[in-house]
Parts: sequence; C-alpha cells; structure tokens
Amino acid sequence: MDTQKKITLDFTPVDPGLKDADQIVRPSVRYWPEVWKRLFQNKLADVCLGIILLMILLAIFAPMVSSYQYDATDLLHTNGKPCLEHLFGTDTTGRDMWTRVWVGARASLLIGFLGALTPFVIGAVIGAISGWCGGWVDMVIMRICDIMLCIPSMIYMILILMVMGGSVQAMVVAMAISNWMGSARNFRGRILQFKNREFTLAARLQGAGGLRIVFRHILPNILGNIAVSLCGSVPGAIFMEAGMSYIGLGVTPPRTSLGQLSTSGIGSFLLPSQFHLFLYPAIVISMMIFAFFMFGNCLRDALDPRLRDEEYNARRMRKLRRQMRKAVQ
Amino acid sequence: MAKYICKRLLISLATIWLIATACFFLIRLLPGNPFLVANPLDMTNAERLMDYYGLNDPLWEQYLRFLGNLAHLDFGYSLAHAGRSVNEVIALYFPVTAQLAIQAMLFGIPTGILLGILSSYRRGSGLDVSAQMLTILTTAIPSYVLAAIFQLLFSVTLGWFPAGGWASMKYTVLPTLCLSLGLVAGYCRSMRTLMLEVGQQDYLRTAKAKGLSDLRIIFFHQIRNALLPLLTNMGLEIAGLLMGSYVIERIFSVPGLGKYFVTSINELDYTMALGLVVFQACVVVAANFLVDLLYGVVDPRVKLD
Amino acid sequence: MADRLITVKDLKVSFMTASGEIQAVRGVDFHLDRGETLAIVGESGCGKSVTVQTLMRLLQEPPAVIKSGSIRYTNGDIDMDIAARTDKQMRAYRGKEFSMIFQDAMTSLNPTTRVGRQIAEGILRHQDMSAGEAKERAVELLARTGLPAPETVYKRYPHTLSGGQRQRVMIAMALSCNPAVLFADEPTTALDVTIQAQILNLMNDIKRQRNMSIIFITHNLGVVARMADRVAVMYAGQIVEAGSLRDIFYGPRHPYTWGLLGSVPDLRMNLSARLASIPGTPPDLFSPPAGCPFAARCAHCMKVCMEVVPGEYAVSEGHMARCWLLDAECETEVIPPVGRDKTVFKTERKEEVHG
Amino acid sequence: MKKMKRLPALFLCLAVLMATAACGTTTDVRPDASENAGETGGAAGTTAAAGESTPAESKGETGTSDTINLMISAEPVTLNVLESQSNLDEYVFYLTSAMLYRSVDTELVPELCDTMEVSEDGTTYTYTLKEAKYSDGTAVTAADFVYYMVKRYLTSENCSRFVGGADTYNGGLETCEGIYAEDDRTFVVKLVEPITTFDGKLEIYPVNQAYVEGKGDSYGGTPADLQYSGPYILDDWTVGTSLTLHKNPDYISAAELFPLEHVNLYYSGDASSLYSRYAGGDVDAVVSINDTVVEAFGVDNCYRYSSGNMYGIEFNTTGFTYTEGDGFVSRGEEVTALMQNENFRKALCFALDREAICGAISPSALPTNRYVDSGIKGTGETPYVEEFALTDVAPLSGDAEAAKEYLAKALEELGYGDVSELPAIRFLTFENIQQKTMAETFVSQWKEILGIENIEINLQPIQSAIMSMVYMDYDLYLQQLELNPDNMVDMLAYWETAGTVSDPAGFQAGGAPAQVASMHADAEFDALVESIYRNFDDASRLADMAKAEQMLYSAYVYFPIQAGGGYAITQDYVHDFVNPHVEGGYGLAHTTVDAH
Repeated sequence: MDTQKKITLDFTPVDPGLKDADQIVRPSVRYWPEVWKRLFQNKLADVCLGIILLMILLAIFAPMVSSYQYDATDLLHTNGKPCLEHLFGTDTTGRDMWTRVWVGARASLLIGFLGALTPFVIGAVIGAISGWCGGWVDMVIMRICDIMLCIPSMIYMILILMVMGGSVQAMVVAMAISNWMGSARNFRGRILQFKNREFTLAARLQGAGGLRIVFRHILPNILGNIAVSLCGSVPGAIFMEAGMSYIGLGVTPPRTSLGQLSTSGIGSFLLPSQFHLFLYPAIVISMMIFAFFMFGNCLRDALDPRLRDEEYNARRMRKLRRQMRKAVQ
Repeated sequence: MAKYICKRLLISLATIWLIATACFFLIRLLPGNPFLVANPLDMTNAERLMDYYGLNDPLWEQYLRFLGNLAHLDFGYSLAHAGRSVNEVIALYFPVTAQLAIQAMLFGIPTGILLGILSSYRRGSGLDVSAQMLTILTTAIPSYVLAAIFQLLFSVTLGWFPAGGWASMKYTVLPTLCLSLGLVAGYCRSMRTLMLEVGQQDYLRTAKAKGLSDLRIIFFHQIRNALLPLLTNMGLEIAGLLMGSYVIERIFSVPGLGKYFVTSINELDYTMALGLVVFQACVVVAANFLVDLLYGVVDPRVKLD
Repeated sequence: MADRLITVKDLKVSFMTASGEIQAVRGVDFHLDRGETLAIVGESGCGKSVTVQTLMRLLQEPPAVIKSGSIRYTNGDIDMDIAARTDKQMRAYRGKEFSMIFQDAMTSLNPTTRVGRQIAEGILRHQDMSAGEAKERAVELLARTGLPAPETVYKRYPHTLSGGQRQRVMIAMALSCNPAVLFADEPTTALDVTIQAQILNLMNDIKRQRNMSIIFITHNLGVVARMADRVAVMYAGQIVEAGSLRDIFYGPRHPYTWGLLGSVPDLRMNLSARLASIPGTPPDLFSPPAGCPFAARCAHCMKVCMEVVPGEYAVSEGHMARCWLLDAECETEVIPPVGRDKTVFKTERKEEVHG
Repeated sequence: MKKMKRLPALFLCLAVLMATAACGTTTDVRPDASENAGETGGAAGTTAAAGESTPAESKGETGTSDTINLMISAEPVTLNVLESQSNLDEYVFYLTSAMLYRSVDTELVPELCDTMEVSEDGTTYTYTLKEAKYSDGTAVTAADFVYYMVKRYLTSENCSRFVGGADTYNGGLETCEGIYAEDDRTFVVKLVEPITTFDGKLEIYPVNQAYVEGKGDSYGGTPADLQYSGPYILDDWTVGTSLTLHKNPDYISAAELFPLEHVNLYYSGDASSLYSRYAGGDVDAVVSINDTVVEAFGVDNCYRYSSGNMYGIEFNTTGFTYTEGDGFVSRGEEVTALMQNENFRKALCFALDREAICGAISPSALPTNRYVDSGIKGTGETPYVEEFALTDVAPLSGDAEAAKEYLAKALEELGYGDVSELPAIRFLTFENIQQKTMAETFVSQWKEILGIENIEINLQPIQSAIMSMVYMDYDLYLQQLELNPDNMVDMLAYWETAGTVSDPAGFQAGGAPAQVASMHADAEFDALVESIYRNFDDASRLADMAKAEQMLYSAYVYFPIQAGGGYAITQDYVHDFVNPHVEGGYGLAHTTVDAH
C-alpha cells in the first residue's frame, strides 16, 4: 500500500464516453477462426496436412512429369532395384514403379475422398429426412438401414463392378450403396438431438421450412463432428478398396490403385529382388492412412480443446514430479 | 419385458425374411453360370446341372422353394462343392470362426479397454504414447501386410508359432493376434476418449467431494459409465467377427466361414451364399438383440418397450 | 471472538492451459466462523466456484495450481493449512469435515448407480459402519431431507427423480457425515422458484440444528438476502467488497456492488423502466488489467483505476471494499445509488414467511 | 512436447517395414544353404549329399518316417466324382478311389484291371477285373465302372465314339449301349469305330450306384460319405486347411505301392504363407509353387513340371456377340472388318516378344508356337515338336519390323490413314493376377511397337469372364486351353467349324443368322482332324497333325503364347516324389521319407 502511494496517483475521473467498455475486455471469440488457429498451431496437424498435400500434388504431377508411362512395359528392365532412373524401381514387366505408385495414389485418393463423401452425403440426406420427418417415414428408413447393414457388401460390390466395370466411379458407387447406412443413422441421431433445441424452435417459429432448418441451423452445429468423421472415413474408403483388391475386385487394369499395387506386391513380399514392389506401395498407403487418421485426430482436438488441455496438464504434472524427484536426489 | 422380447423376436424374424428375400434376388442379378468354372467349354454339362438343381425354373418358383426350405432351416447343398451341405458347413466351420472370434474378443476387448483406461489415466505418458502408436500402426497398415509380417517374424524367423493351419491352440495364436490387434486399437481409442469424456462429468467431482479414493472413483464411477457406450457398437462388431475374416482366414489357412462367404459369392454358389447370408443375418440380429437386452439391464436409463 | 473455522489468506489459483495461464483467483482473503453463512456473490466466471473448490481441493491439479496463499482450517483437534496438504491427505477430510452441494444435481449424481448407494458410499468411507447400518443411515438422511418414502427413493436412479428431489438427495449426501462446513455451489439455480424456496429453507433448518457453517455461492441476491450472515462480492478473481449482509445491502461502497444491486428487478418499479445493467463484460483472466479490474466498466472510473490495483479499504468493522473512491486522496464524491431502497430483500423475506 | 512424441510413431512405422525388409533378406539364405542337397533331392543318391554335412545330421539314415506332409496350393472342390467339375479334384480321387488304370511314374499301369482284350476290328474292349472291395466291405464290380463311365466320363465331345452314345447324349446319360458289364468281373466298352485316341487305358473310378443313390445329395460331401477303394482313406477334410489320409489296407496293391502310411495335405491359398510354412519346416514338400515365390525357395532347388494347359490369344472373327434378349448382335462393322483382317491379327501376333513376357511374368511357363505339349514323342527319338516343325511362324522373341509391316498393310487394306482411327477393341481377361499382368503387358507392347492405343482391357471375375467368353462378348480374349497329352487331337478338334472353342455360343447349332460363320470355319481342317482320329499309322498321323496345327496357326485365330508349368519342391529327406502327370498331381507310389 505504501509503495503504491509513493507513485503519483491521478484521481481525475475518466470520461465514460471516451472509454470503450468493450475495449479492454476479451475480444469476442469466433468459433471457426479459433479452430483453424488451434489446428495450425498443432505441429502434428501441419505435418499430416503436409503429407496429404504432398501426396495429392505428387499424385497429380508426378505421373505428368515422369518420363515413363505408368502402363508402359519394358521387358529389358524388369524387377529393377530403385535407382535414380526409377526412384521406386521397376516391376516384373519393367513398368516404372514411381509413376505407377502415384497413378495408383490418384485412384486411391479419389476413391478415398469420393468414397467417404458420397455415402456420407447420401446418408446425411436420408438421415435428415428420417430424423426430421419422424413417424412412419423414420421407421421405414431405419428398418431399411438395418436390413442393408446385414446384407454383406460383397454382393453390392460385385454387382456394381459387374454392371459398371471396375472403375473409380464404380468403386465409389459401390461404396455409396454399401456405406450410407452408418452416416444416415449418425445424422438422424444428430438431427433428433438438435430438433428440439431452442434455436431450432426459434427458427421454426419464424416460419423456416424443414430442410432450411436442417441445413441452415442444425448443420453448422454439427459441422465439426462431420469434419472429424469424414477424416476418419477417408482411410476407411482407401482400405475398402485395398481389401477389394485383395479379393480381386479392384480398379481394372491398366489403371491401378495403391491397394492393387500392395496386394500384388504381397505375393513377392519374400523375394529380395522384388521386395521394393511391396515396400513402396505399402509405405505410401500406410503414410496416407496415417496422415488422414492423425489429421482427423488433430481436428478433433482443435474442435474440442478441452482434451488437449488435459493432456498438456497431465504432462506438465509429470514433468513437475520428475523435477521434484530429481531435486530430492 | 416378455412383451418386449416377443415384439423384438417378431421384428427380428421379419428382418431376416426381408434380408433373405433381398439377397435371393440380388445374387441372381450377378451375371454368370455357377457351373461354368473349371471346364468352360462344357455347356451341355452345365445345362444338365442347371436343370438338376432347378435353376432353370421360373424365379418365383425357386424363391418359394427357397422360402420353404428356409422355414425348415434347410439351406440345401452347395452348387460348387457337390455333396457339401450348407448346414454342415456352418456346423463344422462356424465353431472355428467362433473360437477365433471369441479368442480375439477375449484378448482384444479387455486389453483394448485396459490400455484405454491406463492411457487415459496417464495421459501423455510413455504408455499413452505407445498405446496411441499401436493404434495408429494397426490402423494404418493393411491387415494382409500385418499378417505377412507376423508370419515372417514369428514363424519363419523365430519359429515360435506355425504360419498356418488349424490343429491345436498353437495354430490359433497368430490369427487371433492379427484379428485382435484391430480390436485392441479400436477399443483402446474409444475407451480413452470415453474415459476422458466421463472424466469431465460432474458426478466424478461429487464422488471426489465424498472423499473417495482415486481408485474407487475410477472403478466405480468412471469406468462403469465409460463402458456403457461401448456396448452399443458391440452387437455389429461381434456379428462381424463371428462371420470371420476372409483375409486372415486365407493367409493363415484357417477353416472358417469368412472364406466361404467370399468365395461362394465369387463362385456364384447361390445356395451356399444365401445360406451364409441368412445365417449371418441371424447372427447379427441375435447379437443386436442381446446387446439391446444387456443395455437395458446395465444402463438404468434405457427402458425396454 | 467467534469460533473461527476457516481463514483464507492471499489465495491465488491459476489454471495452466496449453494456451496460457488463466488467473482465476487473484489474492483472496476471507474467513468463516462456526454457525455462520457466508455468501459469495458474483457474475459467472468471477472465480467463486474455483475459490470454494480450492477450499476442498476438488480442482484437478493441474490444470489448477495454487500459486500462493494459505487456507487455515481449525476445528477441534484439526489445525491445518489446506493449501499445503496433498490430495491424498485431503481425502480423509472431504465429506467428513466439509462437503459440497453442486448446482446441477442431475449431472452431479452418477446416472448408473442407485442414489442410496451413492449416499451410503460416503458414509462407509468415513464412518465405521456395516453396509446395513450405512443403508439405514442413508434412508434416515433421505427422510430428514423431507423426501417421502425414503426407502423407495433409496433404490431409485437419479433420472427417475425430479430436480428438487435430486437436490434433496445431494443434501442428504452432503450431510451424511455431519460435516462442519457445507459448501453450496449455486444449489438452487437450476430449480424453479417454489422448489428453490423449499430447498433454501431446508438448508437453513439443517444449519441451525447442527450449528453448521455454510459457504453459499450464488449470483442471486434474493437468495443471499435470505441465507447469508455475511457477504463477499467477487469480481475477476478478487473479493471487491465484503461485509455483513446489512453492510452490503444497505451501505455498499464498491461500484460493482452497486451495479449488482441495481440490476435486481424491483416489484414497485415502473414497468416501462429499463432494468439497470452493468455495461461490458468481465476482463479476460488470461491477462488481467493492470489497474482495477472493474475500471473498464465503472461509471466512476478515474485515471488511477486504470493503472494501479486498489487496496483494501476498511469501511467499518468487518466491512471492506477495494475501490479508489474510498481513498483519502480521492476528491470525487459519489452517492451510492442503492442502499436507500430496502424493498429488494424485504419482499423476499415476506415470501419466506409464506413458504 | 506431444508432437515431438508422436512423430516417432511415424518412424516406427517405417522401421517395422524396414525390419521386414531385413527379414526378407535373411530368409533367402536358407534355401541357398541347402542348395547342394536340394539338387540331388529328386535322385536316389541323396545320402551322398548328406555325407557332406555334419555327422549330427546322419541320423537321417537311421530310419524312415511313415508320414509325409504336403503343401498343396489348390484345394479339391468336391469328393463327388460324378459331379466334379475340376481337374483339381483328380488327385483326391487318385488317393481315394481305385481305378482301372493308374498312373505311376508317368506310365499308366493296370490297377483293378486284370486283363484287357481288344477285338480284331479294334472296336470292342473287354476288361476282366481283379477281386477287390471297398473299405466298407462291398465288392467292386464291373457295374461300378459302367455307372461312373456313363455318368461322368461321357461328355458331349467323346460321346459319339461309343456305341449308342451319340443320339441319346443330353448331358448325363442313364445308360449307353456300348458300355456294359457282362458279369461282375467283366467290363466291356464298344466303340462305333476304332479311333486313335482311345487305347483302352481308361483312368476311371468304380462308383457303386446303390451307394451313391442311397447318399443322395450328400454323396461325397464329407469323408464319411464316400466308399474308398484307393490306396488311401480320407480321415478328415478341414476345408481351407488340410486333408488327412491314411493307408487303405484293402487296397489292391497295398503291398507293392504307396509305402507311406499317412499323408497330410495342407492347403494354403496365400503365396507367402506357402513359403513361410515350408521354410519353417512344417511341410516336407510343396506340390505347386506360385511363380511369384519360386525365387524365394531358390529356383535351383525346385523342379519344373508341365501343367498341361496353354495360353493363347483368341480373336473374335465372327463379328457377333450373343445376348440373352436379342440373340446375335453385330459388334459393329468397323471392328468386324478389323478383326477379320488377317494382316491386322498378324501384326498383333508378331509384335509380342513371348520369351521376354513369359520370362518376366511366369517363369515356370514356356513360350510356345505349338498347340501340343512339348514332351510328346515323335516317331523316333526326337520329340514330335522338333520332328514336325511348323513353318512361317512368328519368332518367339517377336518381330517388331514384320509387325509394323503387317499393320501398314492392314491399314491400307481397310483404308485407314493412321492407327488412331482404328475402332476400340475389347480385350477380355480373367480376374487372376497372372492373366491380368499378361494382358497389361500385351496392351503396353502393342502400344509401344504398333502405336495402337485403342485396346481396352475388360477384366472380369472368372464366372462372368467365362459367360462373356461363351457369349463371344470380346474382340480379343486371353484363352486358356487344356492340353491333353494322350489326346492331342482333341485340342485341334475344339477348332473345327462347330467345335467348342471355335463356336462357343453354338452359332451353328443355335440358329445363328446365315451370315455368321464360326471363328475358324475351314472344311479342309475339319476333314483333316476327323481323319487323324481314324489314322492308325503313327508317321502319317503325326504328319497330319502337324499339318492341322500349321493350318490353325496360319489362320491366326488362336495365337499360342505359352505352355503352362509349375514348380515343386521337396525337403532333401524325401525320396522318389514325382509329378507323374502333366495335370499337376503328384506321385507317392514309391515315395519314402527319411526320419528327420
């Protein structure tokens, strides 16, 4: 108190008009910019995003720039080890693996994105209708969901690949048909959760229509969750294609995918001379899935920073304890 | 309760019937002839067999026959593997798949949950980081790659376990491990998140305010509540596991149903595929039913009606 | 001198988060005597809950860290500094010496455990009783809180009870081991007014019977008026004014208290008149302002307020405020806008008679 | 902090993969180390090689094992010999049911047959049978052979050769006049006329009609639903995993043949686990090794056998496709003209370097220009394929210049200025890794050498690929055909005007439009092939066959690519393990296993 008094204290009143009450107080926090900020502050998220972007760029440009065609065989240079000429070596018929891997990544990425997005959108629309309408509509849609969940997706897959031929589009359609149920159920649940919230009620009282409310008022509220689950289903779709390739129902040749490449590589997994045929596609597909998966995790952390804070503190506490233990010693 | 069970049973039957019907017609949409496999030139023989199995009859007649047999729980004989009855295949190989699935669940789910609990309790520690790494690894590496790595590591290099076959417990180790790693990763991840979510609930603070010890709070309040949501997905998961995994069964030469499932559709083995689909539908419906019942028992907030 | 149970000195509590330190409690001093009710009043986020939870050491540490200060607790044989105790040491006292009632009884009760068991759990922890005896005691407590058919309530799950019933269960739980101090963190906020009154009466009855001390957190001045013996007004992690109920209601000296009292609706008020409110929002506790935290919103702000934190000024015995207006050097004369109007809590008192 | 700790996860990811790379390298050492022993493995003098090794290993000489563990890469489909569709089943039958004749060391020797008499005119074959019984005690009778032969052996192709078979065959005969049992011990087969491909050495199984009818649909479903009369009895069949057999004491030649008491067959559909299990010592021999992993076993340790089939490119020269609804539909004028242009077909054929392609994709297969197995004997010591060489063939290593010339001619004839104007061509392929890669390679070679970019691969799962094939829904098709070494002519007969390959959808029989011809409609060829069936003079028959081959070749409708093969491997303590049969079975008639 005494020290304070030594400073000249200026008791002249401040004109309330000049003083902006909101100026010093906390700036109002907007949701999404804040999420982005948190996301990009996370180095892991940056790394994952970097990997994803790098893969997308390589998938687009590497085959364009490469001096080899992905489907051009060269019977004089079969099973070539990785070298400067062929970064990932050549396969059993002398095709350049570098080009093939990135052409395969194209297909895998496309299938990953579209295969995650399409069933999701279809499921979201159906789920929204189901949740919003309720009653018998809901009943019927949910029963159809249950039934379709029980029918093995192999049947749709083969059927669609038969009709459409093994192309990326066919894979996406097949995934849309066999995967929309999960997203529909999820979305329905969300709609039900928000249907009777106050803000929805308010919008309804103002005369907003059903779909408008769903898309203008409810959707933004669940956008975060959607982003996280989408990030999670991209690797799922890539895996599904890889699994179908293992069964023998993938993208048709000469087009290829990472799933195709890694499954055909697994046959020569044991041969030192062909190990690179397995190694590179497997690494690329694993990295891709890892990046999407971790990015999804980071996004979740960014959307809900509580968990991250918890972790931060837990680590802090342990560090403190360790320091104390050291100090005692 | 009895009324609820009756109602659910009726719905289940209707569901199974719908699935069977849908699959019956879907499978017939697949192009090809089931008898033109090994000797593609023998059309006459194929036609003879089509007649013999009644596949040239009008579709609705075949459908009615199929429903009739279904009512007797008789799935008929395989088209591709003469003499093999579908019922027998299920009776012989479902136990194998079930054993593998149960072993994988008995190992995978508790391990996953335990790891999840530990890593949520010691967030950010070495254990947590390694658990997360395991999760990422098993999620990012395709299962066939992982299986091959295991074979190479544990069979060829170390010689601990056989690389394939099905004779004694020793043979089940690697496929079980492969199957359960996914479970461990999934349950660890879910449990960790759920534990952290429940950890922020007010009632844990209440428990703390009562002066309870950390262990008691974690066991009696946190874990109990975190486990409940895990139950909901278990139904489909158990059913999925019980139908076997094509990849694992093929790589480890396990005589399970999963392989039949894929090959029968590929081979256009109508009777086998339909029989297995209906069987799977029953398993899924039953598993969901049981899980719902269990949920009603375990979670007092859920009312069965 | 009264039997002093708790003495808090210069308590500072911060939360360490990934994005920085939140200074939730920034140097708080107060005390609590046996048998008295201390109300801590303030807007949400002002640090009242944190203060009270620190007294029981309920906060997760970290993120919470007690930066400085002491919390002295004396009751019979016990004489300790709560701030220096470890979590483990505190366990023996939680529920026994102090217990707490939370705002939302729905989320504060474990949804999957029968309420009776949740009560008995605490009893078993602290008292040497068999499970049967604990159950009897729990039923007795439930009956004591005025719940009809306590045996059936014992076996019920929280979601089957109404809000008021749940809060009664919470009270039963809190009283299970005869604590010396009861912390009530906005126990009636989630309830509707009639139930609120019943619960408050119940708390007052119990307090009187057991000569218990209560620290009551609320932002509802009406509730303060009917419960408190003494009042502490908190703002941005500091107690800006403290005194007896009478001091605060009839002679408030801090502009924030004026604002608070002014924003209580008055039944006799002209219907067309706007309800008074304090402009602006509380400061960011990530980086508290250099001067008086209320300066930015204060109508009587002076230059000094923006630069130097005001010290405590004793207004009268047991009544203090932190405001530069009370400084001897201050020449500005400000007439307190409230204090002349006593109807605010008079109406409430009447209601109590009715209830 | 957190980020720093999670990054290592990524490196660990890589480390695991690297570690497996290391594993791959180390395991490779094992077959190399036993290379010396492996080379002599097939021969009798294995002990000499064993002598080089340490004395500790000499215990291999001290005793024998009565069990062999074999790894098979394809599982039998069914035990029901009557319904069997697949030649994969044959080695199960080989072990489970006795035959009239059995192949032992590549020779067919009488088994249940005691004597065989051929009538003067060569049409009536009379067999007397030895006394034998099934494992359940029922006696084997001549009627059992009749039942099997009529039910299963007669196909639409060979039916016409037997008396009374031709008119009544509608797929699955009840009786056939020319095949009957004179009494329990005498079995008679009557041919319409003597043919060269029937020498009486029938590899047929006895099947008891009463037993089969008693079992109904369940016949052959499980080991219990079968009567055993062969050298081994099936104890257990765990589908997808293993078959367990033990010796049948009632087997007619039990004393002389099949010294091993127990045979365990293990199945694995996965190439790498095939290797893992052999390298891990679980199995004594691998019957068929996937081409992709041969290198891991060490090619020198394996021995190659011919698999009895061949790959070739088939051209749809009919210009039609059969559809369920509309019957025969034109594939389009442009494509038809293109596929019917011989120079265009030749251009495609000459462009392929089959040696390089086979070497890269399927090392076990041999590139070929012929439609017969290369091991077939000629009139003298020289093999048939060398004695009667084809002329004017495309070199196995391809001829890019010639191909370009043919293409230029074709373009000129069809009036195209440039290859880019050509219509789209559909190339039908099986969903099978080897076929797929092969088709990809062809398309790439054509693109590179001829600049043709309009060939699309139409990849289909096996079932629907076959359906597309039967309906002729293709322009090019990578066709796999069986080569029967005993009936070389059958392969050529497929290509007669109304033959099964030449006319798969039954254009001739199915009331095709008048303008539709079969893919290979050549009356001269038909007559030549039919005459080969009746020509008993070795020298002129073989010469005619070569002539027919040449005709088929020169038509460029079915261009041979490679004769299939496979590799087998045995551990060095297994002796006299042979692949007696081009169909990829295995011979255990004299196999012994040292204690190991």
